[in-house]
Amino acid sequence: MELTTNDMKQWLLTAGEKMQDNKEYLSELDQAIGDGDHGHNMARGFQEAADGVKGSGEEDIGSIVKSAAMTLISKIGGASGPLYGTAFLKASNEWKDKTSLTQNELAQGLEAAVEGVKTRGKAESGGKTMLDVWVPVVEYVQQRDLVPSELAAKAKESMEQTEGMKANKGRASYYGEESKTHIDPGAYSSYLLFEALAEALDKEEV
Amino acid sequence: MELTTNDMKQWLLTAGEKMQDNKEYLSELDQAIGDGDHGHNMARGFQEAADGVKGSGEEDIGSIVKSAAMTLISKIGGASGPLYGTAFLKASNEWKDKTSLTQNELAQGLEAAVEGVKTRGKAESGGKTMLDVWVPVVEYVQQRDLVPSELAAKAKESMEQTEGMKANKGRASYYGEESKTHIDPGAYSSYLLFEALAEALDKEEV
Amino acid sequence: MKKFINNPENVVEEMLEGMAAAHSDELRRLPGWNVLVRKDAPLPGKVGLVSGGGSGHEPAHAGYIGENMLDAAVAGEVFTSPAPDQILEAIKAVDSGSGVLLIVKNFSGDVMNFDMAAEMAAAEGIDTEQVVVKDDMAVENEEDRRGTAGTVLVHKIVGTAVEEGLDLQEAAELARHVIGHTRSMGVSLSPSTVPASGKPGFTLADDEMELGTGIHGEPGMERKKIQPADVVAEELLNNVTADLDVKNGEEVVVLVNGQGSTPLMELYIVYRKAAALLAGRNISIHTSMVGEYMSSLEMAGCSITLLKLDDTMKKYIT
Amino acid sequence: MKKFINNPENVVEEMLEGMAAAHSDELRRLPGWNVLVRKDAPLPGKVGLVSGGGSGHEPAHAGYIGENMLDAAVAGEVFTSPAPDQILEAIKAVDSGSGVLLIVKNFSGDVMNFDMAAEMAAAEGIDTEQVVVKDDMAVENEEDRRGTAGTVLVHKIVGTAVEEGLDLQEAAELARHVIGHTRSMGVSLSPSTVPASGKPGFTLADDEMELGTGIHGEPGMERKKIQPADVVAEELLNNVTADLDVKNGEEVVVLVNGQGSTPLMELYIVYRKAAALLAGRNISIHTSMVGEYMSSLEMAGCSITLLKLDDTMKKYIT
Ligand SMILES: Nc1ncnc2c1ncn2[C@@H]1O[C@H](COP(=O)(O)OP(=O)(O)O)[C@@H](O)[C@H]1O
Ligand SMILES: Nc1ncnc2c1ncn2[C@@H]1O[C@H](COP(=O)(O)OP(=O)(O)O)[C@@H](O)[C@H]1O
Ligand SMILES: [Mg+2]
Ligand SMILES: [Mg+2]
Ligand SMILES: [Mg+2]
Ligand SMILES: [Mg+2]
Repeated sequence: MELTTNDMKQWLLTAGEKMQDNKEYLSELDQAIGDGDHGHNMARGFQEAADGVKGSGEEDIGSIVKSAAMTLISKIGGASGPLYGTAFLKASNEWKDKTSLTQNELAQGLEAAVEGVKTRGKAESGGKTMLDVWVPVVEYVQQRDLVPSELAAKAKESMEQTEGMKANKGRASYYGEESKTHIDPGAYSSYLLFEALAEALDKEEV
Repeated sequence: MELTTNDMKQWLLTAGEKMQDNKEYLSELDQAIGDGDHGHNMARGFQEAADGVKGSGEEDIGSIVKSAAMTLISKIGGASGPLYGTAFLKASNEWKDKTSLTQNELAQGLEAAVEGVKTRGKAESGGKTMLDVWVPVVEYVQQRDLVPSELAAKAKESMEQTEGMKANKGRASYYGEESKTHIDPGAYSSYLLFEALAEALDKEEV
Repeated sequence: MKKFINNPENVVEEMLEGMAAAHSDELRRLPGWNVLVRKDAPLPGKVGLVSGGGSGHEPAHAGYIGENMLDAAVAGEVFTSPAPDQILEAIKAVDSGSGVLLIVKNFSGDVMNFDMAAEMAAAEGIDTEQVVVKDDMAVENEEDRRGTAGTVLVHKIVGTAVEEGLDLQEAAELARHVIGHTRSMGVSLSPSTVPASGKPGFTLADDEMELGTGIHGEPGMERKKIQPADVVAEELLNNVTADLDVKNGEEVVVLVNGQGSTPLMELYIVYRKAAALLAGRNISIHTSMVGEYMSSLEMAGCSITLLKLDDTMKKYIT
Repeated sequence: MKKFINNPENVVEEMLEGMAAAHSDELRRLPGWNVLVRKDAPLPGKVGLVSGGGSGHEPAHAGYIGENMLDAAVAGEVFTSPAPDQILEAIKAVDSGSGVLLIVKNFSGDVMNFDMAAEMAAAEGIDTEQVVVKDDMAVENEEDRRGTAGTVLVHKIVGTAVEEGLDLQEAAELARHVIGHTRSMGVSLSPSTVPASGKPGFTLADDEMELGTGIHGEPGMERKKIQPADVVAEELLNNVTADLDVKNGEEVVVLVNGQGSTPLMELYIVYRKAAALLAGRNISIHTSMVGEYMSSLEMAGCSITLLKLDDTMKKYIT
């Protein structure tokens, strides 16, 4: 596989659309075990990031992702803002000056992103957070030949598995056992993000 | 007719019972075109006045009524407190040192009471207030040979006629035309008061 | 009815005990009376200031006891005027020989009870003057206008003035001057429930608001579909500026009052529009007050009060 | 949803415009940012104090800007932590070279955003210290305890201390000392509705109360039938005194906080019982605060905060 500057833009644009389309659902998920703003936070942040992409020129992947990261940091707010922002910021460091990524380079960026999220959130996987999508997805990208549909399936499956987990981080942790009967909103938005990546890569292969 | 010290006590005791028994209804009337406290105000005030009567010794009518007036003034509150209080206070002046009242003396006291209410409330009859019971009842006592059942009927009929009047005094005045479909709460409590007087006089005749 | 109370009959007593305990540095309760008094009252040579009324409007009036404000507040039952003997005790407690000014909201019960108290005080040789606040524009007939949040401005201005030495007549005159220049208008979204009755004072549909509701839930001028904050603010403001005849270049005090359960956030949104409209008409804002100054238990709603200033009043606004 | 707003997306912007307009004597808004700053900040030689968090808790935090309190407040969306760039602007605006103390309520979003802002400030050469308020006893695990009304006591005490010359390290240490001695516990009767979602944050039956609800409606410890005020006060107070281990002869600050639509009357009834219980245990009350200090929009409910005082803190309570 190869991920070009254009694909990267497409990823962010598609992610923006998906967050917008799923705004109400994400907030509903967050209403159940949080404060009901996750969809609004994500839609607001990714919309602005997508707008930034639209207005950007012929830049390298690193700078596109870095400016998206800064937008996410300043526009999402709440817990997910610093987390998604840090993820993209860490990845952008790995992708500096590149105009195309190999699968290996993609994996390196995503790995850095996961580390960033873990440090920022003082969390590990298994705590019913976005990490429970990020960690298995990144492992998949590191270890397998990337097939977009498989990537999306991995993200979906991981997201679904957060139902049944007990939250120990973020607002959902206050719900204790009750949190188990719900999907984690951040896991769902991360699934949307990786589905958008799969679609961006899929287009390329057509 | 003759109204003895004992009858006067009986009047106040019976009035206390009636206010207590009709507390919720009076407040409901007041809820419709006022603030819903008239029953509570009246029950609180007349209960205390009745308690005072129970604890009183062999006093003259003037002092019994005066001390009831002071209790009403301090315990009813709202608009009806000063009005009922002033009424009884003015009457007590007329009944000073008396241990029994002729119909004429009763009428003089009630007349003074009505004047007191008018002055205190800056009101006349026809304004959908307690005066629309007091004025016709007092006229009856002044002009006819008092028959207890007729007295009660006069009070009842006058009370009922406040439905259909438009309020121009007190809280009910804010309701404008809407006030027309309701009985005035103060008129109802005054009807109860005169019904109690009728019963006190009736007992005597038995 | 969901309330933190013990017994509906004891709410006023227990509230007063709470207030007296919480603010023992500033005030004291007259034993046996529903009267809170400034700790150092009576102040020699100073006219005493007494206000009061039904409870349920907290912080009015006990919250306004203090320097440059009231000397005493008399608390009636919830939404029910206090009785004359209570008011008389307040008068006696704050009179230093310079007389006492009674600041009364225009409800027939309050006016009559304060009248009687004034008569009783006269019988005991205490001079009083009574001023009746009638700021609520929702009532057409001027004489019947209710007293609402504007009362707090009377407390503040006259409170400062008597501290600076005005005598009883001058204080009453100033108070009437302030009252003549103060107008309020409110809008409600939901009713309050008096503990003793346990039932909401009125009902509004889910999408309805009522213009001009009184502070005890008395009916207002009009019910209509709820409007955006800016439209509400403009309607309230237009009414009060028109009635006060505030003109280009004049100066005002603006008070946006919360009725109980309306968040401060919304009050500031309403204030924002009111301030912008005033600026657009070149009316300058001397002082702004935003918050719950005259509440109605947990009623949802707000009101705008405007005081048209002149030099007589300005020198007493601190 | 019955609210005085224009557009749910603009509530924070419009509230801030309202606040800046209403209080232009005391504060100013950083143009383009959701940050309100003390008018005379930065104060030479003084450590800057910055707090903030989601909006909807007014008067927290902008209402605490002023002498002996905060230098700046950062406002996030309703119930949503503000972003690091906003916080960074606040830090830059109040730093006089003496560094800036960040007072943060313990919610993962707030902590992370303030962390990032502190890192950004460090990159620009500004010293910061961050203290995290964890007063809400409803959460078992101490590390996860939320920040609630106790935050206001940190503002007050540390605000006074830095005005008297404490440096950044000393201020942070004092703040942590105050936090270590502060506990709160709340009880809710009805939810609030965030304008953007339009739906109540939770539901309670007509006769139910929830112990320990968070200031954004996070679930508490227990739901049960609503109890008389005295029982509620006793339960809240027993919890906080036990956890603080307040003993006979010690001194405390008591804060009875209203969550939004609970009338002041009820708060005083709750305070009354709390004060009586403390008196009965020979614990003396140094300062009492009763009112809406940390609200949750129009949530009905209240909380009791206790601060166990010692000499270190007492000298900064004015
Ligand atoms: N410490 C953490 N580490 C990783 N992810 C977290 C952490 N805290 C929260 N999250 C994620 O953030 C999501 C909630 O985001 P959001 O609702 O936007 O923020 P907030 O909780 O401040 O309202 C959760 O569903 C979870 O996936
Ligand atoms: N000015 C007045 N003159 C005569 N009666 C009045 C006047 N104002 C009020 N009332 C009477 O008082 C009654 C209301 O009393 P109440 O509910 O106890 O007081 P409030 O109106 O202060 O709540 C009315 O129904 C009316 O009969
Ligand atoms: Mg959330
Ligand atoms: Mg009434
Ligand atoms: Mg009444
Ligand atoms: Mg949030």
